[in-house]
Amino acid sequence: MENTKKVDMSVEIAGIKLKNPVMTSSGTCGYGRDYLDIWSPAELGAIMVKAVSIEPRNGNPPPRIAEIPSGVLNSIGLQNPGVRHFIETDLPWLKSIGATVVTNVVGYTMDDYAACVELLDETDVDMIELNISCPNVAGKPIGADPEAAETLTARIRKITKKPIIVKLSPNVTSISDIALAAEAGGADAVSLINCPMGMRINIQTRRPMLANITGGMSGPAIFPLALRMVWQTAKAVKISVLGGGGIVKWEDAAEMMMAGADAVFIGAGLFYYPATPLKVIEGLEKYCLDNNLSNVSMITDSLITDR
Amino acid sequence: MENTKKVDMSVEIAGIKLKNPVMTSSGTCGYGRDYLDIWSPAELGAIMVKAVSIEPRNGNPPPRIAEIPSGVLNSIGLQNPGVRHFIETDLPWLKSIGATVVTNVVGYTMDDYAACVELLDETDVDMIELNISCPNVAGKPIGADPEAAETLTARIRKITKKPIIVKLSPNVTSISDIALAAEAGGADAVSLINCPMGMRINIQTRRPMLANITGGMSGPAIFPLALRMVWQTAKAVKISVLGGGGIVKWEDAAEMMMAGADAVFIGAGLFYYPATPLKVIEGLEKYCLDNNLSNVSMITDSLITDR
Amino acid sequence: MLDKTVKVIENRLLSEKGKVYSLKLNSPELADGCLPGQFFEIKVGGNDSRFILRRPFSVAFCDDKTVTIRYNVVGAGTEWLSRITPGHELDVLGPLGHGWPIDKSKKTLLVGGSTGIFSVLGAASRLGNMSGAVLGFCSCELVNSVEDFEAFGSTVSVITEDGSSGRKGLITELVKEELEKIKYDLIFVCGSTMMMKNVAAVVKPYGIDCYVSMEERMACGVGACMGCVVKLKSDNEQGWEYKRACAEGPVFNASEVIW
Amino acid sequence: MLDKTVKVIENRLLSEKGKVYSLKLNSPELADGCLPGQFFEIKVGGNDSRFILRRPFSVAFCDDKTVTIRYNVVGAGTEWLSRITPGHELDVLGPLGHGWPIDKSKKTLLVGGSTGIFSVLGAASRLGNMSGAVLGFCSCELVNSVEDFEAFGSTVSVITEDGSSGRKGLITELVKEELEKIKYDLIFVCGSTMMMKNVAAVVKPYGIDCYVSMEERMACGVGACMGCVVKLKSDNEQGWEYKRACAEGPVFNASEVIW
Ligand SMILES: Cc1cc2nc3c(=O)[nH]c(=O)nc-3n(C[C@H](O)[C@H](O)[C@H](O)COP(=O)(O)OP(=O)(O)OC[C@H]3O[C@@H](n4cnc5c(N)ncnc54)[C@H](O)[C@@H]3O)c2cc1C
Ligand SMILES: Cc1cc2nc3c(=O)[nH]c(=O)nc-3n(C[C@H](O)[C@H](O)[C@H](O)COP(=O)(O)OP(=O)(O)OC[C@H]3O[C@@H](n4cnc5c(N)ncnc54)[C@H](O)[C@@H]3O)c2cc1C
Ligand SMILES: Cc1cc2nc3c(=O)[nH]c(=O)nc-3n(C[C@H](O)[C@H](O)[C@H](O)COP(=O)(O)O)c2cc1C
Ligand SMILES: Cc1cc2nc3c(=O)[nH]c(=O)nc-3n(C[C@H](O)[C@H](O)[C@H](O)COP(=O)(O)O)c2cc1C
Ligand code: FES
Ligand code: FES
Repeated sequence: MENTKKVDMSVEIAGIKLKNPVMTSSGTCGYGRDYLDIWSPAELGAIMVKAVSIEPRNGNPPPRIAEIPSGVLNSIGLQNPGVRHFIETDLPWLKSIGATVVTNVVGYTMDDYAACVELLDETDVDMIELNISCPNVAGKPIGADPEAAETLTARIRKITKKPIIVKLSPNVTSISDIALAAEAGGADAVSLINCPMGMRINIQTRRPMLANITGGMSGPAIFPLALRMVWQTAKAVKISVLGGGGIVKWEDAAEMMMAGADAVFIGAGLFYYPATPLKVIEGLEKYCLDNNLSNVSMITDSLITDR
Repeated sequence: MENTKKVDMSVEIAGIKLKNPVMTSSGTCGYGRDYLDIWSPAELGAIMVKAVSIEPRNGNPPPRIAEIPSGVLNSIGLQNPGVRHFIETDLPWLKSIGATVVTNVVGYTMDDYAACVELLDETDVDMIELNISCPNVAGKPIGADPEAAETLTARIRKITKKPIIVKLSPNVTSISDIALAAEAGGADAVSLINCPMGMRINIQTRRPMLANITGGMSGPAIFPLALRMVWQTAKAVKISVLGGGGIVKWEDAAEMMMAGADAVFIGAGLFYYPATPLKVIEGLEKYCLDNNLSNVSMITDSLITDR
Repeated sequence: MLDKTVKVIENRLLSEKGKVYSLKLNSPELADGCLPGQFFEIKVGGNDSRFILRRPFSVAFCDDKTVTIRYNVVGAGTEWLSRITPGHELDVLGPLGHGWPIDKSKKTLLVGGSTGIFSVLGAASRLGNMSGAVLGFCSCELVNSVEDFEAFGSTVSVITEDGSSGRKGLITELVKEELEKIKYDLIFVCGSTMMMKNVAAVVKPYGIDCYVSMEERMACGVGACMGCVVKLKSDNEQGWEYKRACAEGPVFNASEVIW
Repeated sequence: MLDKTVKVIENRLLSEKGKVYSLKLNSPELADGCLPGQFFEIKVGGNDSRFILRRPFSVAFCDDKTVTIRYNVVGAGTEWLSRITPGHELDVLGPLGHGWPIDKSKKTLLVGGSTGIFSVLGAASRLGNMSGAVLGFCSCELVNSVEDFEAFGSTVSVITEDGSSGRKGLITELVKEELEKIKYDLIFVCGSTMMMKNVAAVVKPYGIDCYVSMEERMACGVGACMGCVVKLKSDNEQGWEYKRACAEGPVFNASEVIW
């Protein structure tokens, strides 16, 4: 339609307009200050900050990081200074520099989640992401149980009018079932995938490489798994889908959007090249120009499956 | 105990003595003839042949193979010439050269599995491996449903006295629950993991790289996932555990055994280096020598988890 | 079939823009009994690479001691290969598959499209002046190996889609003209599936035996994984079956292929 | 902190058996303001590599235009690095973390074990004759960089666990003797966690300020991932907290560390 050769890079997620479809994922970009020399959170579609909980958490003992083929294994254990600290220090700063902020929330119990969101509801945070993948919540993780996922989402829905994103765990038989449950509970979007659980052993010491024994996999190794899950989920739900897992270059982001993601998030890609989000934004823009797409969102769901 | 510096490389799985703990995995080594210039099935602990079904199967349309970071994506779709053909041609040959043979069996229905096993029961095949990961069996795969897994195993248990191995799918919330169900149904061993489901898109054509859209991931990318699942499963069950997924070198096999595998299987590692199984056997033997282990099975479960 | 670590003697750029390289490997063992139309699986990427799959390449030609393959840089694996310098070693599995049904008494038309020319170059190396070659490329920068066909005794015509070298047009036209001009007994075709399908259709009315080399995506390359199948006519109930390009092929009689 | 693609000027083997290399990088920008005890995250493996994590290395020393790091080959990443030749480029992120609290008016004892010597070498490069160095190695083949400490003005004692070079024994003995001999105002220690713990214990009775550099496993290297934490005393309720080696460290006051 347009005659100018400009690409509209903005996308709309749950009624919120993002500058572009590229976010940095929770737990890999802190609270936005650590990569300032390379990029500002204001340049991103949104920053998904490290999980916050109602009380500060110590996290797991070190070592917390191990290498895996084409990826990283981590067991941070959700160390964070607590939601109040975030609201007092990081959030005002992030908003002051013009960032769109997604706050990742965890709890041991549903009450924990609720308490956190009550506090966040009174702030100018843009979206709330419920991290239901944490495996430590009352035995079976909420993220593996559609009923629990729906119950939690519905409860949070009553507390806040802010957009709710439910972050899905890949460690399930059917991720789209959990996505549908989140949708039924009133979520505005789902984000996926969180880390598949993995393990490594040091054969010299015969001990696990992580003090916590198992940890979450991230990086290119999980990309095909994430892509499949995003595709299945995008087909199943009507709400927005934020896709990530193993994205390290713009081509990966394009695949993720073609599979149905409305926006993408980058985690381990930051460890590889801190400037990855900027390169991905640039690459997607160029792809649109080369393919005469006026809006980046036209990539979403453009997969052709009939042969 | 022994004074000689020889390592006993044999292991016992479900009452069957294997020459060594290294097998080649179903679907990656055909029916044993294709790598003859490099290794003979008789050199292996056992050969796990390509799945057979009661009737021949065409499998999926090509392309069936795509590359993923540190791995391979495949959608063969269980093409095979049928169990009768196997019994008439390949099995007698395999036995004649002295191979220990594990026959991987698939079906669309439980009746299919039963029909196959009835025929195999009358042969001198060494073990039967029930591939319950196939996602096409009546909607929900048997491998994702503990009840169905137990029912199938119990039914097959009645048909044959041969050792039954149940091959587990990683595309589940709790793989150890399925393993426990197989054990309850009377399985002698579980083997894991089959391929996690993944996907790739060619962004030039905007089409899936596989005609079947999704496919199974294999190779080093899935190793940490497989290791975690083998560890969880070995802790849960009393029966033998055959561990594989992403093994490409002896160190990987050692990790897998430390995590609890009684024997290991190698799939995509054959594509990388066809001689991988021989190198793994050699490497494990050297590890035992270096660490004064008289029997290779002493590696199994030797992980130290207390700090 | 052997899996050998062999020394690179030469890895020479043939065509700047097209990024076509000629790779000469020192290995009497691999050269021994290796036939035109067969291929090798070469391990790409160093020890630390993310590549698990080897890359298949046709035998371009060989002598007693060396095997030469030629390749276009099209992706990360061939890009890596192009950076290998003489003296370094590569892991090479082969020779694999069944090659062209070469008959030195038969006048043979070789039809090659882009990287498909390397497989028919192998046939040219054995046929002396009994072959004619029709080579198609997208544009002139990609044109390569013509001298080699000629040196083996083949008469060559080149066509490019954009007319930047040789004739402009599609390879099927040139094949037709060639068949009208000279009486061929046999035809070997290697190129994209679409090209081979079209050439086979053009050739059919002439009733000449036509063989095609199906370069499917491969995993094992040895027949073990069923990854590389081609749909072929069969006398089974359904009338067709999937056969392995790496084992029963890559060369098939065009009349058997269900395109 | 910058992420730069920089040229390798030199990648020299210092000690054959120990596989210790000295890597000199051409980058005025990275050299600018880079302090001893800080570190860089270097991308290892080519474009096709399976490595996603960068590798952290201490600044050994630098001048206006170049940064030198030194490293032991201990695994696949450093093995790859050792094969890089001058003229090639590396992706280098840094300088990162907080370095040694250098005070040129204070007589400083530098204690280094194996690869830990590189971090204290950085301190030596700034302290002139105000430093003494005690370096521990497993055995003689690993001994390296002694001349460099001396060139910077440091007096060096070496101890090896097997006595194959310098004294035989553990580094703690030598530290104790050194402290009895000379009055030091400050102590910097870098080595394995166990070594640093033991040295800190030996040093404690002397009441001298002791700093240690905690080389934890890292992912981001910039403070974003919480991957590299160290357990430190704190005035919070529980009396301790995990702090990031890459951001608050890697140098910490030994008295704060909970070993
Ligand atoms: C039997 C056989 C013989 C071959 N002989 C030659 C040869 O002599 N010279 C030569 O240059 N190439 C040949 N090829 C193709 C060659 O194997 C691929 O170009 C190569 O594997 C690409 O590797 P890559 O990592 O550079 O590209 P990738 O990143 O893997 O792929 C880049 C592009 O190449 C395409 N491609 C990859 N593999 C194949 C394939 N098997 N067939 C067709 N397209 C493919 C992909 O679809 C993609 O568009 C042959 C293939 C087969 C199966
Ligand atoms: C802040 C910091 C500064 C460092 N400075 C130097 C230096 O100046 N020179 C130098 O040679 N090394 C230094 N190291 C250690 C160096 O980072 C590792 O040796 C390197 O990452 C190993 O990479 P690799 O791929 O070769 O080995 P890998 O295959 O990753 O590991 C091989 C072995 O090295 C050990 N290892 C890996 N990473 C670390 C680590 N971070 N700390 C301790 N052990 C590790 C592993 O446990 C394993 O046993 C430093 C580490 C940190 C955190
Ligand atoms: C070090 C690290 C910490 C993480 N912490 C969180 C977290 O606090 N909350 C969360 O929802 N996901 C967390 N994740 C998961 C990531 O947000 C992301 O979903 C996952 O890593 C897959 O994406 P990637 O492959 O791009 O990293 C963490 C991942 C890593 C690597
Ligand atoms: C090409 C291919 C075909 C396979 N076919 C089968 C099969 O027929 N039956 C089965 O149980 N598993 C099959 N598998 C799964 C493997 O046996 C193995 O469980 C899996 O690939 C993980 O191991 P790997 O990473 O070592 O390959 C197949 C895998 C591949 C790559
Ligand atoms: S590539 Fe494995 S059968 Fe052909
Ligand atoms: S390595 Fe990421 S916080 Fe230190």
